[in-house]
Amino acid sequence: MTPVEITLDVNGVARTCVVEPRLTLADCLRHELGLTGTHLGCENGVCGACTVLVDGASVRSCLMLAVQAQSARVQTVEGVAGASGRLHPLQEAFRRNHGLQCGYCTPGMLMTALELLAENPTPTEADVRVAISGNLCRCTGYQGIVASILDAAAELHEHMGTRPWDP
Amino acid sequence: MKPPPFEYHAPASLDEACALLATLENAKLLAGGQSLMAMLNLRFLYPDHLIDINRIPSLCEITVHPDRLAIGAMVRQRALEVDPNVARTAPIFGETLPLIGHRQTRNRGTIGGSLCQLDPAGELPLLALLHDATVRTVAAGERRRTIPIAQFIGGFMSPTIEPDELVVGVDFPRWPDGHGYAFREHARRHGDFALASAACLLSLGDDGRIMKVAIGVGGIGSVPVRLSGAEAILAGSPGDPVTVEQASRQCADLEALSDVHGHAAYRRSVATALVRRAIAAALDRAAR
Amino acid sequence: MGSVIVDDPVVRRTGATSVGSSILRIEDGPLVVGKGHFLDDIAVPDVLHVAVVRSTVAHATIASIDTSAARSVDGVHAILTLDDLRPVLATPRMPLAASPTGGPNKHTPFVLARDEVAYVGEPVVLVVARSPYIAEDAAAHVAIDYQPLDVVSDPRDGLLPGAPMVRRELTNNVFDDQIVGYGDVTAAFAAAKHIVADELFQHRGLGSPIEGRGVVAQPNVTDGSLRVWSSTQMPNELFNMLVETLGLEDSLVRVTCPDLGGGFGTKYLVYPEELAIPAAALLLGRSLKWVEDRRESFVSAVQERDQFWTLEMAVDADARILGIRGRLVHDQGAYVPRAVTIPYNAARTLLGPYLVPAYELRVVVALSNKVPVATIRGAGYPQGCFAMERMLDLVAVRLGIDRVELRSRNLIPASKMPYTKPLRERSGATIVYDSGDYPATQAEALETADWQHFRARQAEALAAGRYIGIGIANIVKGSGRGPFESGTVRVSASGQVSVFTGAVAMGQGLATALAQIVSDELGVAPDQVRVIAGDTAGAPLGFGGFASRQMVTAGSSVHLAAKAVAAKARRVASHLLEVAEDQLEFRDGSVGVIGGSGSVSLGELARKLRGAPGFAFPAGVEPGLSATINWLTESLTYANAAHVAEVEVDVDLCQVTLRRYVAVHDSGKIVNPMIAKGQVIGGIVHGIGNALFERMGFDETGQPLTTSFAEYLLPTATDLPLFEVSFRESPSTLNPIGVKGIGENGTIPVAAAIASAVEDALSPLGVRLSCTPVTPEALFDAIAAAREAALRQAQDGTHQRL
Amino acid sequence: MELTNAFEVPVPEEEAFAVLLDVARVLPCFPGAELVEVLDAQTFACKVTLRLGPIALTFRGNAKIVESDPVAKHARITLRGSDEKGRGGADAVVQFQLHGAGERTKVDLHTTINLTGMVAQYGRGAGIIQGVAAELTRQFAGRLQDLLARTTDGPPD
Repeated sequence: MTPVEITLDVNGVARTCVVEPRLTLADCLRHELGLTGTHLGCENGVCGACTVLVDGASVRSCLMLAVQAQSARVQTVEGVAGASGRLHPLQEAFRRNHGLQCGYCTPGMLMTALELLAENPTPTEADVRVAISGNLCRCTGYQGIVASILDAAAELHEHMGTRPWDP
Repeated sequence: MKPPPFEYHAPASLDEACALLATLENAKLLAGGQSLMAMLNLRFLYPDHLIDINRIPSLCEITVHPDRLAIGAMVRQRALEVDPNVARTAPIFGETLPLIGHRQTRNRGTIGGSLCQLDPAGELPLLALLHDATVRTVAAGERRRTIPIAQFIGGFMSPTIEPDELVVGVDFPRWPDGHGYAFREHARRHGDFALASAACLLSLGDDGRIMKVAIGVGGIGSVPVRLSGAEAILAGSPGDPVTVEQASRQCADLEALSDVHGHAAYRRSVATALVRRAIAAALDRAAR
Repeated sequence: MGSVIVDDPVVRRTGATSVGSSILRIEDGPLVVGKGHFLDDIAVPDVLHVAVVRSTVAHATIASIDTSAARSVDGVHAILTLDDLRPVLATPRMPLAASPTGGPNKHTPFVLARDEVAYVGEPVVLVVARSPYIAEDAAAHVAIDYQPLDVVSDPRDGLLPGAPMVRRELTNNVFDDQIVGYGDVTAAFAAAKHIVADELFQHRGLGSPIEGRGVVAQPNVTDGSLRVWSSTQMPNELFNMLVETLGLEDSLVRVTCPDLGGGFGTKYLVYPEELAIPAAALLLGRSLKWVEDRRESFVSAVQERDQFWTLEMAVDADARILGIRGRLVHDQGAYVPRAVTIPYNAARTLLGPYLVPAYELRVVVALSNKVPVATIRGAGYPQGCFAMERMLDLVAVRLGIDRVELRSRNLIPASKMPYTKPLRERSGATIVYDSGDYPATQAEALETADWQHFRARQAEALAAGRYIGIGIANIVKGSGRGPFESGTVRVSASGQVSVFTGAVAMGQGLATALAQIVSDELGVAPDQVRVIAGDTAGAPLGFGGFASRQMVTAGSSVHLAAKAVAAKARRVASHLLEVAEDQLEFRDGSVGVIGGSGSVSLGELARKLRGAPGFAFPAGVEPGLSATINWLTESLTYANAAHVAEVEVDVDLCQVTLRRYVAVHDSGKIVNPMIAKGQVIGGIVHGIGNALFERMGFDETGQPLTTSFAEYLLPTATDLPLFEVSFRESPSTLNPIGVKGIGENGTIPVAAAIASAVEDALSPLGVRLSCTPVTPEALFDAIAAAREAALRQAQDGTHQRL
Repeated sequence: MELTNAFEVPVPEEEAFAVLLDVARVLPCFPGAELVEVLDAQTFACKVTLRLGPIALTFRGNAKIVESDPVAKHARITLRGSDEKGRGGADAVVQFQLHGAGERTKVDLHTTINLTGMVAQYGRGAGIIQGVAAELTRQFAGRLQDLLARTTDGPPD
């Protein structure tokens, strides 16, 4: 079980760390790279709280080994707002529509919604519900989350004409 | 729920992977990881070696041939879901793929991994059985095999491949353009493992009668099965409701297991309804 | 469709004062950028990680524990059993929680099991190692030699003569057996025109917050103090238990709640791990961290499991309730960690908003070799509601009366409020429904759901071979469980206004609501108020978050504390500005002359009230600009609600689809409508889990069968309709801010409303539903039974209606 | 799990009963079972390896003859073992009841198997475990029948 040095781009910053091969990507982000925004809710690929983007695709980071992310482009919730700290429309919409209560599932929801809106700028309510059907939430009953994503879609779509959101 | 220790290998070529498989004891292949990583985290599995085949480029192609659709073992389920060639030549994929797990699992899950896991409720093993697909494997020393899917399915989650054999692709024989197709599944929630699933492919003759038909049922027994009795009843018939009903009743004597989500009688009843609906939908599409 | 959700009038309501307005939450800032501070995010230096070795057998004696193999794993620091912990433990057994008597007794759990295990998942050994991975590796090598004993899996089997004991120390598997009731039941049933009887099975499962439990314990070896973080709803109770079982002085212990990833009752109990890990930290002199994984949660976090009801209801010729009697067997599990409340809550609240002249329910609390049972969101109320509403539907079907008409005849009319129920609260106070209009709440729900035109829609669907149905349920919910929740408001010299409370934030927007209350009193913007909840350093006295109590108790205390601070600030400012108190107003963090420019900042007042050597204090003024109030209450204040559910049933697949869901809630004065609506919808979806999906399965040997989120099913976004929620406001007459609780209210009526709707959809088949959850298999069996009954009836030619 | 099997052998009940108590020869009839060591006349250390799909389990533990009544021709053997990787345990009780009729004997086999720990929490796979257990006891009964039948034709092949 010889440790391996890996280098990966996390939220636009090249990060290097030495990991055991069995270390999951989720645990690497949380405990090696100090990005505790990604959360663990089940560790067997069902709850979606650990969802991050790897090379633009949403994945359950508890079902990936950190060594598998070698030279990949990883985006976590800490990388959604702009470097200036300016919130992404999704983050503002979640606050505006009470899209979170305890906030534990929120990072996973945000990353899943980012992938959805990147591919489908004008989703229907049903599209949104299917997209987040792999993310469990026990507090909100999902209605606030669906409203937030639809609100953010409208917001982004409105500005798409003038200038796409830049951080 | 953290994975147990193992030696990690990431071969860059097929030969390197086969060499590792031939020499390492108690080794497991890591493809999409959506089933394997879960079993590692749950500590159901204790492999001594993990061979990660995600960096082997040659296993990711989708090629359309006149008689078949050749799909590399490492093709991600999401790629299958959106590939225009697949949609054109085998439209049943488009109806089936969105039912597999969730977007996050389909982004990583592969067709080869799904076939080797051979989950009783797995949608892709049922689709392969429906098409009489063939599985291509390689092993060290240039050993190559093509295994008919019926023979590939050994038993509960047990494909009949040797420990040193690596699945490299699956060939789905093509059905004539305009064929009828349908995949129907019942799961407790969207994306859950199916309590029962039914799939149907059929093509009509010039007389409007059913010339060729394939029906499969999954999720209720230990392995997916072909409903050959129902196929015989439908073949040559116009697909009238009485015949369709008689065909769907063939589910009554299928092997069905009981667990916390449903007992055998309930599962057979659901399978019967799904077969009826799948045949009707396939007929409707074929007629159009 | 999207716009309907976004521009919801309730969510957008803003009023003159902060209280009553849907201001945006001050908690959200860090949470939407991944800067939350949850238990596992806590990093203390040189921390070691703990894995807990748990019993794999439901009942056995422990012959031996061999830790040699585990100790040899590289990276293991220590392996501890109860014997190892005894030097730092005053008692091997945990004190009884939530009870005036307190102290360990022969029903409370052990800190770690030593001689006998009584449920699968009971903690036995702690493995301490460099990483969670290594701790788990070593845990698999701890060899425990279990000698199996007979198991009681179904609690009813434990009541049979000659049944094996759940624990060897017991002589009886019945923990408690008492009657709840009043009035002359025998006379009521003698006078009855109709009597209906039924047997009901109810199961509620787990709280399943997406963040499990966890503890970090940091001992200070120099001064002997101990800092503990725990993902708990009860910091003060954990503090009290740590002091008692570790024999530490109050001043040496501090318990802090980090951000909680949900509670739902799962974290309402102090667990063995929350004492064992701090004890191990003291013993080893090392900081320890334990983070529960999901499988552990299914075999050790509390569950609110099975109840077996047999009920009879007597009605007169006009279908008015004369009396209810029956028996309830409640599964308590292997131990009794807290005073038992669920079955008694269920027994009392079965009466709901209805007139019930005579009532007698025998409550039997039965032990079993399973995880201990304690309250989950709703705490017995959903079961009481389900029992009553199902019996009312049985009467309606048997007598051919419309279900709404039957309820309207038996609802407590507004004219009789406040209404006294001749039953006693836990505190001894009699139950008084202080305010609310139950018929009007029901009427509003029926109106919104368009109940009256449903029959036409139903007939049209049935003609097309589709089965749709509608159902209703009414509830009353006691809220604001006393005796108090602490509330301190303090202004520092910088002008920062801080609130300290024993209440706990777990996603319900507690900080925002308390900040709104303080804002209206001190003229400071809510997002300028800092709320420190659930830290015993800030609130040495207090209870925590449960039973929909915090707005009533913490809200009242913080309201009164803020008023006291305002009064002091006004008096000192009047002294400084030499202006009469009634000429002053609070604005932008200062006290200023109304219509004038003179003002003094709250910070300046706080600095003045610190005092300066030699300078006199204004007459009759105490030092410091702060106030601590523990507003006391003995009785509950009663909220109410009416829910209407519309469903479609696919009879081939036995699949229930929710088409519409209407909920009308009266929780008195609403502090933040947006947050209140979120609580109701979240509660409803938890109820939908109990109604259709969630089942914690065990086999006959007490082995758990559903130990992952793939087997234990929580509702997901695609299983749900759009929820139509509206509020009525009958202010509470029992507290200074007129509020009532809401956290659990959404959950309570759901199983009853959905069962009623599914039964209505299947009325052509004559199906009777008496169980939760209504799983596909339960529906399949119910439909098969109804078809058989219909066949039998047809065969022997008896067609007359009962 | 309760499993019952029955079969007949062309052997008088005295002889059949003697063979059934010879755990060293009976144990290997259970697929994947191996005798490790004879601890005493009643107790036998053994190892059982079986596959549940992709998962190979190895139970180590003891088989014990807890009851043998030569008159009533009834015997009870308990097996208790746990998986070497800590994935769970298995407790089994195998009861034989013989009904002799001259040269032929009917053997009633009643097996109860209880699983503990992770193996028991296979949830969706519970149906599979019952299926595997039923299949294994069917093969066990079959091989027992061959073993008993063979004793009359001289040494086993």
